[in-house]
Amino acid sequence: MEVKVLFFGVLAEVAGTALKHYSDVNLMSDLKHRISDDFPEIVHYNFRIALNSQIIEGEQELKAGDEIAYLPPFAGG
Amino acid sequence: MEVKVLFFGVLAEVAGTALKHYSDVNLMSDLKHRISDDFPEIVHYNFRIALNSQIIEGEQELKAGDEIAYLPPFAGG
Amino acid sequence: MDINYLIEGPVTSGIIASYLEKMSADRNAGGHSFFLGQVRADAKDGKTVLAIEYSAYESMVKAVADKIIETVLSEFEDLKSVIIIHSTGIVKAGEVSLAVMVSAGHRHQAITACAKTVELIKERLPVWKKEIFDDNSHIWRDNQ
Amino acid sequence: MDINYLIEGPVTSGIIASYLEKMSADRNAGGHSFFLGQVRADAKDGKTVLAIEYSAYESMVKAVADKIIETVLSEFEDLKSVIIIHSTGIVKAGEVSLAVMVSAGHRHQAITACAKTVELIKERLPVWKKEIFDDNSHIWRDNQ
Repeated sequence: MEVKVLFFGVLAEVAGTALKHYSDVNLMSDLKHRISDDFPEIVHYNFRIALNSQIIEGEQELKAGDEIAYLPPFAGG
Repeated sequence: MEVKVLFFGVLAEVAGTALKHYSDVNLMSDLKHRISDDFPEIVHYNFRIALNSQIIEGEQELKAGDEIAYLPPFAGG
Repeated sequence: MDINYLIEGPVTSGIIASYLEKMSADRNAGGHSFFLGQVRADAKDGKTVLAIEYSAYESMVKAVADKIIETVLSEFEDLKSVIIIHSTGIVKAGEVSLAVMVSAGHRHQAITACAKTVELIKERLPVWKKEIFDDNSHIWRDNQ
Repeated sequence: MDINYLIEGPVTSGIIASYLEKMSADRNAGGHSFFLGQVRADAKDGKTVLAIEYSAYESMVKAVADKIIETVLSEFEDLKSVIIIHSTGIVKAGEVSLAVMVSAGHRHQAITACAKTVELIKERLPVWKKEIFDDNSHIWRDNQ
């Protein structure tokens, strides 16, 4: 199973990509570790995480096709 | 000497005119009496008086060319 | 096209757009707050407002509006521009009769100053309105 | 022309005028309150902002903006319409990147609901901005 991870704003710059797919990941905590391993700079930034367009906190089970987004502080307007 | 009296809003309707000249009047109190005599209905309405575009209260001396305005409650917007 | 407070007939969307372009030309402006007052087709006693006929004491409007702008500019130091346009004559239901357009460096002052300007206009601008109904009757209305 | 919250490039005066005409068509509306956010040519450390590049999480923008409108409509019962338009991509200094346009029967709700909508957008809309300076450098800015 595979999930899609989106990086927005400064985090897309830090990750060097706006989109990356991850396979074989069932828990948000595991996914976060893999992302931190891939992009160690990211931990220095302030961000929230959305799962399928909803901001979430804490542990979540993931399923195939989920869309996870790394969101820096908003700056609309 | 002559002064000009303007009637606005509903008061123009009550007076039947938007403009009337008065001669030989030196005090606001005299002018107000003459206007009340000419248009007795006016006293039933709520209004303020402006002298040369400035709202005034109480007695005022008048001079030739003064513009007096009878102003119903404002209704801008 | 500069309107000195009063305009005959409605304030059209074209006039609003043209003022917005002028205000945007100030590249230090960060926000514009507009209030546009519109004639409502109010229904009363089985009849409906078709239009409002506005009349104004023109020389006093100019003095009062100058003073309102001076008051607002001195209260809010971040303002870039304050525009007031009010209709005279006939404005039909669904048309705009008052535009207040305020620019500032930042949004809070634009929004607060615009709201304050509208209140001062309602309170102080020597303008009168006659609501004209669909049976040709009319009523003089005030802001109290 | 209906814009579903996001538009590529600036919100032009023509777009504002066209929405005003739509909103005016409701003859029970008595007031429109608009907030228009504009890119400022801010100077910092000897350089000047030329433009902002906006990016957005589009599916979440839609969900959040739907929710903001629902919230505001439920809080203010006199509202006739609430429009939100935000730019994506490049918006130059002196151009508008956010339009919030609210109609109500009476002015107080139009003004208050517009201001509230702007605050909710600043707080909740998943949009990011990169200020681009005249020396080609850039800074990511947020609303904190």
